[in-house]
Amino acid sequence: MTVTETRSQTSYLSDGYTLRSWLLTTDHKRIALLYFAAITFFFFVGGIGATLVRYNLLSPKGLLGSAETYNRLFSMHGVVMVWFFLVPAVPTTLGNFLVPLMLGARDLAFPRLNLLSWYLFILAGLVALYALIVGGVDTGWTFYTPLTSFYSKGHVVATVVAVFIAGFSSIATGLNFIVSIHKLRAPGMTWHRMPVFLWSLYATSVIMVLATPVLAMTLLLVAFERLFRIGVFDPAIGGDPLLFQHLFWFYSHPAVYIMILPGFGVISEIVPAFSRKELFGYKFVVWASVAIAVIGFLVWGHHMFVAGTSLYSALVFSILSYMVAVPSAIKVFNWLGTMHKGFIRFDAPMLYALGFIGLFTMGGLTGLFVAALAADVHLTQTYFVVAHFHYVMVGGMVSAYFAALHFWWPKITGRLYPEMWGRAAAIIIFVGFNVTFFPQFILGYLGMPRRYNAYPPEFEALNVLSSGGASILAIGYLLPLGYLAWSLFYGERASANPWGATGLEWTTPSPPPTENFETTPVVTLPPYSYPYTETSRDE
Amino acid sequence: MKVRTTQLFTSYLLLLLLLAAEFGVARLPLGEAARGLVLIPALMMVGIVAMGFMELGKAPQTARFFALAGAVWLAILLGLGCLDPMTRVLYPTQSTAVY
Amino acid sequence: MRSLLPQASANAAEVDYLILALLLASCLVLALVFGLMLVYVSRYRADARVERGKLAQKTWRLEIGWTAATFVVFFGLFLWGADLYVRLFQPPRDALQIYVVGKQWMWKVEHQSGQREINALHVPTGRAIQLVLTSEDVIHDFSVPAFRIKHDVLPDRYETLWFQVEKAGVYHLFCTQFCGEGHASMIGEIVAMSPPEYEDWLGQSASGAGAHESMAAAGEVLFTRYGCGGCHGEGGVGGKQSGGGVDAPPLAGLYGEKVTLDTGAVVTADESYIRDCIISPEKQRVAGYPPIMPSFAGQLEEENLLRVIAYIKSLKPTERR
Amino acid sequence: MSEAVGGHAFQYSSARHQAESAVSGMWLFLATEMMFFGPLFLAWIFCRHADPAAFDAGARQTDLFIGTINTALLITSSLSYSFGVAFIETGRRRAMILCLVIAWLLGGAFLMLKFAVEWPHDFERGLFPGAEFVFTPAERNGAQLFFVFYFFSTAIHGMHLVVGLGLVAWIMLRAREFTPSRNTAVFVVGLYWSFVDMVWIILYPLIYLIGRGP
Repeated sequence: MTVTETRSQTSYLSDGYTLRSWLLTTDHKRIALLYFAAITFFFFVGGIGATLVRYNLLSPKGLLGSAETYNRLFSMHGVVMVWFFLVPAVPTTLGNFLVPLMLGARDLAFPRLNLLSWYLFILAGLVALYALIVGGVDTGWTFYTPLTSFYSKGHVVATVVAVFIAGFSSIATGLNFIVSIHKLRAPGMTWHRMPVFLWSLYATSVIMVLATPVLAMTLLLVAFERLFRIGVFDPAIGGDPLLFQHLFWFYSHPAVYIMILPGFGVISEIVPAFSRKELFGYKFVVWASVAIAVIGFLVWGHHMFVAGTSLYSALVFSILSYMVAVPSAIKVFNWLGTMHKGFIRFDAPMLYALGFIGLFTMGGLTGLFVAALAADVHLTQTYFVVAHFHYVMVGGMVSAYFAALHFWWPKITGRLYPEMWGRAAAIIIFVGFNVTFFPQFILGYLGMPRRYNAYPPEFEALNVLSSGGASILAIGYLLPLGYLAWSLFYGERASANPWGATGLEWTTPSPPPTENFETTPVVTLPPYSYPYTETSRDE
Repeated sequence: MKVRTTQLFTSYLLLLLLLAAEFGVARLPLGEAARGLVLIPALMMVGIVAMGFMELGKAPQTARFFALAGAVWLAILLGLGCLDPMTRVLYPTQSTAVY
Repeated sequence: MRSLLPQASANAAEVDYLILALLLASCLVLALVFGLMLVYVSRYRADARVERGKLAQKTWRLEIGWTAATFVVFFGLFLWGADLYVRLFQPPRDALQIYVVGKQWMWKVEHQSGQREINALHVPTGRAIQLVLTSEDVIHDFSVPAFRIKHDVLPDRYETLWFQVEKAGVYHLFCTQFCGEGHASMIGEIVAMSPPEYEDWLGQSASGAGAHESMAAAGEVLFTRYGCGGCHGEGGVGGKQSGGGVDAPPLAGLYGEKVTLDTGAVVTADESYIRDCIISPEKQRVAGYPPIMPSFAGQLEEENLLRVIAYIKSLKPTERR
Repeated sequence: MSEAVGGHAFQYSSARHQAESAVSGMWLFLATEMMFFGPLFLAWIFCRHADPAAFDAGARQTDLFIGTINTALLITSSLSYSFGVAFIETGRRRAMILCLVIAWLLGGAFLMLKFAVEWPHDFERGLFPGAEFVFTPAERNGAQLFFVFYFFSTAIHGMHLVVGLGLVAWIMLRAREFTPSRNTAVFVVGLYWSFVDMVWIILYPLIYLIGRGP
């Protein structure tokens, strides 16, 4: 094995300080940081949208006054959060940083493709911002036809083009991960010795690669229909608007798993690390991820139980939706099993992880309500659904993102963040989140529809409560921005392995050198071989 | 090189034959249900291109795995996607109500 | 003061039971997850000197166990939800039909006897009601939380939705499919009244200002105006039967009958079928008749289409073959 | 930049390792391309199902002659490219270039026939959905759906072909770099080139054959 020793000692952060050395880098770690910058920006853009939405709903009449403004706000919130934060968040930042490190590789399989995917993402972001600045879009993030293709007054084509480009960025990332995981595993790193984080990114990438193209073509068809005033979704000529919904959800339901699967991976790393114990049921956790990725493709029709699809299709999609919930349940039980008889510590990453398990379980369980056909008829398209997917997406995925960020922060930056602030933020986010979204379950059950800028007065109290919670949540999300930025300059220097965790990424210095490892590591142990299990293992 | 030449020309010949067959089948006076038969030669042609020209059989195992995944997922999209329009019926009331 | 969410329809209670069951199951699981989490977190703190004992070696039994348990529970829930849903799909035979057209951003309702309402729907209690829904523009959704029902309303297509109100009262009607700027104002109310009161209401609206003719009568006017009788015969008796020179199928008694198409397929002549025949006659042609019917696409607006259909439905067969 | 160490990029252990990864990567990309065309096929099924008779009436108006010639052109082009790959593997660079030129020209001929002959002819005959659309009111709707499908899918396929022409041209420009042991790029571009051919092999019956009748 040829090894170049020349640059292996310098940290990737000090390997060149020019703008060029960043913008033309093919180092996966630097690209990850480029993504961090972009994604943090979009998180706060989407967050501003959310804040204004909650502000409007403080009063039954709508404090913003104009329905059109409100519609454009929640559409922007949805588009930005889904395609510019939730989908790329973990894979492009932590994934890009960690996949080669965890594999024991020097870089991803296609480093230039990786850089290209960042540029595509930025281009998509600029187009989206352009669409936003010239007036935004008023269709919701779901772009349902014929509203989007014929009736919308917003900037549909620009928005659709932005999502289209972002899609190709995500395809490039997914393709890179899959090929890297197949081809660049270090000697001894068999499939069943791979950390769960890699497995879950593999499953995520499968979805990115196979579902995103469908969305891309569907959006092209919508753009065509909008530009030429005729298309395959046009009911006036016998086209079927439900075809659009089928195609849209063929992507957008699996996309939910794009968002949550990396979260599962993160939690499966953190829980063993802070329980000082092997992950319970490793193979079950791994294959549950793969099962979710595959079965996740078979359930999209459950978004259309009241849309006018056939009875048979509703029945088939309902039972398949229950099937996909089984592997998620398996995971939750396995995390609990990992904590059993562990040596549990409560550092900030673990607190976020515990928050994730609780919130995700609630999100998952409420998913059962909307998978049950007759209950879905009542609950769908109300705030119940809004609460359900925010529990999974925000409560689950964003908590996991923060957990991961804290866990690998010392590795990425070489600095420690202030622990007390980290714990405080984790608790504030958990509380704020529940106060914001729990009332929405009740609102939904009572019948409050989604996407209303004004609502009947009897829903006021719960809406005010929800908006109050949102302000706590906003503080919770701003805190890490502050103390993490602070730690970049004043944080204590981190050692190579501050948590005493297993995994190849902890065997290299913090921050890692440009070429990751001085010599290619050789893997001899299964993952999560914490001392506890080694001593008590009697095999 | 010789083996490859034979292989390529065989594939090419087969492709042209299938194209002719496809053309012929389309001209047969078939009922509505049988119209889809035309796709059988087309799918065979795709297979021949994959094996003959793109050397999928000799490709790395990973590559074959990816190609298979693409085909399976396309089948999921088309299969489950058809389920709804093919089985969609409205349930009318059986008789007009009396007012 | 109306309660927040009354159980006003026959199936509301059933849906609530299902939701309650789901809620109970969820609470149990939540209690288990949070309970275990709290217990482990306090018992197995890193500094806790608790006897931990040996670790379980064979974990697959546990894994299989909880996987199987989840499967069984989920399958039960699926069956329960599906059974109720299937019943929601099939209206009783004697349902009273009312026609609803959604447009940006209002609901237009027309009763059989011709009364029209906007953003309101008066219905009798104790009687199955079937709504025939269509839209003039985008996709809307007819949702009545108090009845635990909703269904999307699509353009150029008929969807149906049925319910039976048990309690008289006034209930919210929402559009729950985002339909553009005025989405939140596309709301209305369902007024459920006892049958005698409903009769009164029908009478009052009929005698009030702008007295309405019944939908069928209005349809008859359109039938004549668009020259339908020229081929299908006055009263829709059929081209040949009326002595006309044109061979067009009879329409009287058509509704609800099985029709054999020229493709050999047999379909039931429901509202959707009749609508298709008027808009795109080529699509489902009756066997044995020449393809001469012109398309009326773009000539009849949705409400008028519904009136013509109501008229065709009202025609009684003159002779039984 | 990922500098080359001993003929392969630094994250790979050997040139063969890198080549395998590149071929696998291309196949994975082709899998995404399959899914990219998926919605078109599903749209075809939905649209045809909505009104088969009128959809067929649309299909009958297509130019079967040009369509068939074009299919043959693409198959031949794919064959020629594959010969190019076989030649470089045995070190015959000149022969490879010749094959690639033929493949490129055949692809170009397809584009010419499709977009400079067939499309204008279609437009003249009023086949583009719009005010001038030629069909009778009864067939109008379904035929419009057909021609939306026709123009859209041939345009998307055409764009893929244009990209393909660009890639083949790029390979020809770099022809001097390739040797019997170093030709992954030639092979990988060939995969894409043949894939574009495959898509057409499926589109051809969907557009020209099914519903045409005797």
